[in-house]
Amino acid sequence: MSILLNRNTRLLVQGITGAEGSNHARLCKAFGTNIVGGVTPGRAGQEVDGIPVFNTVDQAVAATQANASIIFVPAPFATDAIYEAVEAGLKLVVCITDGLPTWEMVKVKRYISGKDVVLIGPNCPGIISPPEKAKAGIMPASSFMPGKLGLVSRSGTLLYEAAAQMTAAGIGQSTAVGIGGDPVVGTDFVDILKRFNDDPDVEAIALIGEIGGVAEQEAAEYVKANVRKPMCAFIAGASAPPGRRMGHAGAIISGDSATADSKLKALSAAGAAVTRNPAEIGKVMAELLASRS
Amino acid sequence: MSILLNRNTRLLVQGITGAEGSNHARLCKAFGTNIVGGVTPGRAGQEVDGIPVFNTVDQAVAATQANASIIFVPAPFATDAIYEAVEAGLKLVVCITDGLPTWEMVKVKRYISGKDVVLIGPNCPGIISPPEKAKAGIMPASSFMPGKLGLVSRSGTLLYEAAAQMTAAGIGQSTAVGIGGDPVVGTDFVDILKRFNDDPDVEAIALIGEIGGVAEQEAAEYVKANVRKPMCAFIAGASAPPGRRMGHAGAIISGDSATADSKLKALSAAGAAVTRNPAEIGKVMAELLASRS
Amino acid sequence: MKVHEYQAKAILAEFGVAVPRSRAASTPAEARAAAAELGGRVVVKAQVHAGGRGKAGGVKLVNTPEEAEAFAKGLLGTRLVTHQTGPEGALVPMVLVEEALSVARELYISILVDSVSKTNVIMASEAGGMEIEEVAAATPEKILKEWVDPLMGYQASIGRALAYGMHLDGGLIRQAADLIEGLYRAFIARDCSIVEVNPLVVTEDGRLLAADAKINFDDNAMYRQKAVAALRDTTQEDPLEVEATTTGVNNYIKLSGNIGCVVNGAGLAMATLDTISLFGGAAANFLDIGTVNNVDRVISAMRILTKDPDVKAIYFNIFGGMARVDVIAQGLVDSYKQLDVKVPLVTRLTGNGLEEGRRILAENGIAVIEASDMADGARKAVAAAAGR
Amino acid sequence: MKVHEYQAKAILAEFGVAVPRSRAASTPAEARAAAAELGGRVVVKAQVHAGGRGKAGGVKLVNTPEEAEAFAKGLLGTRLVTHQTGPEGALVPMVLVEEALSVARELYISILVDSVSKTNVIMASEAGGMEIEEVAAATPEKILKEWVDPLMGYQASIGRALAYGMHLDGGLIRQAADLIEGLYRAFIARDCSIVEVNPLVVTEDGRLLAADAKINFDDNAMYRQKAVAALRDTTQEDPLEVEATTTGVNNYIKLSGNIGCVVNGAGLAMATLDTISLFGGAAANFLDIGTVNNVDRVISAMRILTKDPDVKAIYFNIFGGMARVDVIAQGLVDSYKQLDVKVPLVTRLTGNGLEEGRRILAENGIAVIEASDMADGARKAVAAAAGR
Repeated sequence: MSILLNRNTRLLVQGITGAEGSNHARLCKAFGTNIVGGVTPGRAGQEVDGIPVFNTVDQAVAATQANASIIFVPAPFATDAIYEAVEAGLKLVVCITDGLPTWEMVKVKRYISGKDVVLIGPNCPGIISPPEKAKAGIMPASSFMPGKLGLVSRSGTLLYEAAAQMTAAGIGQSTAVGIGGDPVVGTDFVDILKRFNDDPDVEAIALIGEIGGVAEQEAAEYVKANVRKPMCAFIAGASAPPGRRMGHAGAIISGDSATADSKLKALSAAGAAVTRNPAEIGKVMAELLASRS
Repeated sequence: MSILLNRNTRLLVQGITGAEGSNHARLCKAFGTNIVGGVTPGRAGQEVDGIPVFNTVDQAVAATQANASIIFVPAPFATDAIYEAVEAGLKLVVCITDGLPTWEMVKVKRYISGKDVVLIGPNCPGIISPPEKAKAGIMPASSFMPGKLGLVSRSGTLLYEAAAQMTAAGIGQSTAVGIGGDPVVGTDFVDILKRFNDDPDVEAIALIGEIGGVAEQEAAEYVKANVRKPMCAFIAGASAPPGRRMGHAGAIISGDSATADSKLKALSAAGAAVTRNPAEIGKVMAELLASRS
Repeated sequence: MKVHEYQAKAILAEFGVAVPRSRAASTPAEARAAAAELGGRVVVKAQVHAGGRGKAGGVKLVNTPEEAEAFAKGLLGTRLVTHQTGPEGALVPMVLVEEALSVARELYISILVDSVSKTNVIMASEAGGMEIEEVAAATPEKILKEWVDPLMGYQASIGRALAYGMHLDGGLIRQAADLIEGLYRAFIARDCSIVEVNPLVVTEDGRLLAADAKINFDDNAMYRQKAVAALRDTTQEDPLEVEATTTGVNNYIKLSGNIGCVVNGAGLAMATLDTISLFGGAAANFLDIGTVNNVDRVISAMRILTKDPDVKAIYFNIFGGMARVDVIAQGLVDSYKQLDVKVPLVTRLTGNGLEEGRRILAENGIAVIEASDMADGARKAVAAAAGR
Repeated sequence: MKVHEYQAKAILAEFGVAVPRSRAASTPAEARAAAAELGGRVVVKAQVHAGGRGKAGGVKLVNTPEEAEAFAKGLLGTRLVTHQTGPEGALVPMVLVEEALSVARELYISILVDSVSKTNVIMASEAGGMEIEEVAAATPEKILKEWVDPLMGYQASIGRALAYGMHLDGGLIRQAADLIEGLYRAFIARDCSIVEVNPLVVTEDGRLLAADAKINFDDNAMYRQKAVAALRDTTQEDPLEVEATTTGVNNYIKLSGNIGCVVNGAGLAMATLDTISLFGGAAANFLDIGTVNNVDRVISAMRILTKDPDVKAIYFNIFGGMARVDVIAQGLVDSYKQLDVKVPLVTRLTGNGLEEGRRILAENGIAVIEASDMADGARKAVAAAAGR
């Protein structure tokens, strides 16, 4: 019913005693997520919303058999937090923190290569699986509803936006993943698309991309070769002037292939229904599903 | 008829214009090895014994379709030579050079992990496959003869010694590999034993170990679980005083498990015929084979 | 973050990169003295954060210290207009006075993160002196690429491969390898996002020198690059963008339209601009207000927008997530108290804190044009900016 | 390569590791001055390249500068015999005068390469002050291990895990994490093969200090560690071993038997010792002559063996590979010309260059006891050394 995250996931919250960490630990827990512990050095023995706090990820894993974590620590400490989670053997690490230097992520990407771990983010909203009542993320749960759509986005708020439109159109979601807007992220579109494509419970896929980089072109190649499920796509930044950085460091148009236009064309050629209007993502998906049924 | 190296291997010699490089390029070629090129920066266009020299491994590969290399460059340049060979896509890299700092090999070992390349060495005599008339190494070819024995050793001269004894006893070799005596080497006993075990042309195995480290214990575990071919073993250093470094940095006895005695016991328990007399390695193997036939 | 050429060269020189002898000058007299020290025959280069200086008249080869002084006098304190600056041009606060080189060949080297391999790539080309984008379009085979494994770091074979690939030989191989290693060490040690040397010059007397140098830095790493951060020259930036960064509104970019936008999330902000464009409008700015934890950042954003004379309507598109709608609403209320907001305000609010946010706006009598979704908001913002 | 405690502490301090206040002294007067400067109550420690100094009387807590001077006077220039030195003891060239610590707890930290994972491992234990091998044998659960990925390098969580694992708390966590990071940085930057702090002391006033420190360096890395290599103290080594390294015979170790061995290859050299032992003999040394490119190294090896009064017979076991038998033979011929070789010579020669080597020996009339294989050689060497 979901990828990466489900009702059996045993989630840790790294940085649980911080403002964001404690707030979202509560929200994730309220959604139904099986949060088994939190980590903040020096705070072992405390509780946050009934969740026990540990000094180290190792100690938390030993006490709770956690197998996943979500990270809220400040950027200068995020690399270490990821390292600690991976070394402790967690299989899913979601790094919400934004502002990591690119060089840190170049190293982290190389570091996790070949390891049995999935890193989502950094600078991402995380993952939500409405049917599983599981959320390792900061997305407003009210925009989502259970269903069979696989939704993936580089942008956080566009993920919510697209989900809300889907939900409004009656299209529930199996899993929604925000992979993060940085130039180097732990998991790329293709990794998520593969999982959606291989999951028989996912019946349709929506992809929300951005200008900059080549992740959408790589996604289009994969889709063209592999995906036969109904799919729609939107790319943000069609109106952005070239060469300026639009918040996400990845979104600098540095060549033809990085433009919204070329990305949309690639995805369209791969068989996805594409739209240039971010307010109509849900509508496009609904029409696509209606035409198929 | 062999592992790692055969008559189709297209070998480069990195550092071919140096004294050792040119000497052994000639000897390997004379043995029958298919040496397609050499690399020394600044020497492109020259020839060594008819072998064309290139400035970079990339250029050599482009011109010769080389798929393996043997490295003779001085220790301060060996890490770079290995990197250059691996990045150029070579599948077998044999580093003869000794004297690499351990930290360099810690990095290199991590670097090649997961890559489709086999690194033999450093500080090793290389590989020889008598039936294939192929040699990527510095061993005296006269000590070897074609046959069905798989021979592996940490020490170089003990490899020759063991091979000469086998040859004298009429036991030819399929492939002989010197994995190198440093604490961290590219390929360990277990990697080679697996290949010998999986090769139907290998009918018997001889292992020559040393005090220090745990490579022989790991080998014993693998042998116990997997190897049913006749096997003999010798461990050098039984008479070494504890705590002193005997040439090979790996050969420091740092605990019970690193002694010759514990290694011999482990290999014996795993089913190998063991001897404490390095002059009788060939004899022990011959007796073992005789008892089996 | 960008720095001037003279600063980039100083950084590279720290890492052993060979650069021409030069002196930065902030007055014509300093330029004359520098030229005299360098032997009279020098190149004087306007220091601005933009390319295209040569064609714009910002670079000149002179033969005497007096000529250097005269040329510097004509540049310093003026605004230089290049194809990269826009019509307003860029202030010239300094000139770089540099030894004149006898150029035998012009090459190109740059280092950046490859978006495909996600690791650092060093690009080199024999076609130096022109924009690398043009080389890539016309003769892509002339661009050499070598990737650097982040674990192993720079290896000498990388520089050799590029040096031989550019058809250098003799002592230039070693010079090139050393220079490239220095560039790479600087790239890592200073958290650069791009290091570009164009042209990399081979002189008639066999020297290899970084004749021009451009460095951009990774903004995310400035917390650990205090010395680099101190090199920031705000004269080279839009004043509103400077105000934005100094008041915590980190993702503000001035654009050429008339609808001031405040959005949370970079992707949604881009999409908001796209929607405005779809309805025939144009945004006055990109502004990702990010995760709003207090009202001050909303006020700062509103202050910037009210200072921008181009702004004829303001459009808040907020999807409450980590940022909460009620905090945004309170910020708007306080903004109306503190600032003289004269233009209409269109709001599209949804997500976490929506009900409370609506209540706050209503109770405080803030007149907003409410939008039901982001298309509706864009349509209404375009209409409001047009006075309809 | 080893260094003295005072040198190890100086290196660690460079990397921010907290060490007690101390001064090294090479004369009793310096020791008194140092004690006075440190407040009178100090520990005076003999500086030798061996453990077990405390039990051997090489360490003393004194209360006055005069006591420090007196204790130093009794140590400096003498030979200290510990369980690690052998009966000849080790010369004490310096003492370390160090502030006396009020010790609350004794911990243990070391860094080395793990032979299983082939990466660096940091070991820590609450059972400081005793040999880690004893702790490993008695209470292995008290040894904590954290591995460091060579790509990512040291991460703060590693130090925290060890600090919490040793049941530190409060400000000691941060002190421990900083100290461990400093140790690791020194380990990498100085190419150490082991860094060991034992004991790592928690003082009554809440400080964490490396009260003792031992560093061994990777000999293979000394080409890039000139400053470290300069710290070598040859007074702490066997004179024949010193001569060996200074004459290019890098792998010579003095042993307690009477058969001088020259072998090419470390493995074959060990096996040669094993064979001698099997036949009831004992080697006077381990000597791997390595790859012989010229005869000088053979002469150097022979010179060392002829200087060793324990040597009653010499056994050359050479398997020509990269080393050639003919070069070895020529070296032997030259040795007999230059040196006064009084003991019998047993040779087992085979491999590359054998025929030529035999010819050289025969033509020059070198009287050798030839052996047919390595067992035969060992048997003959044992007999020759016994005068049989």
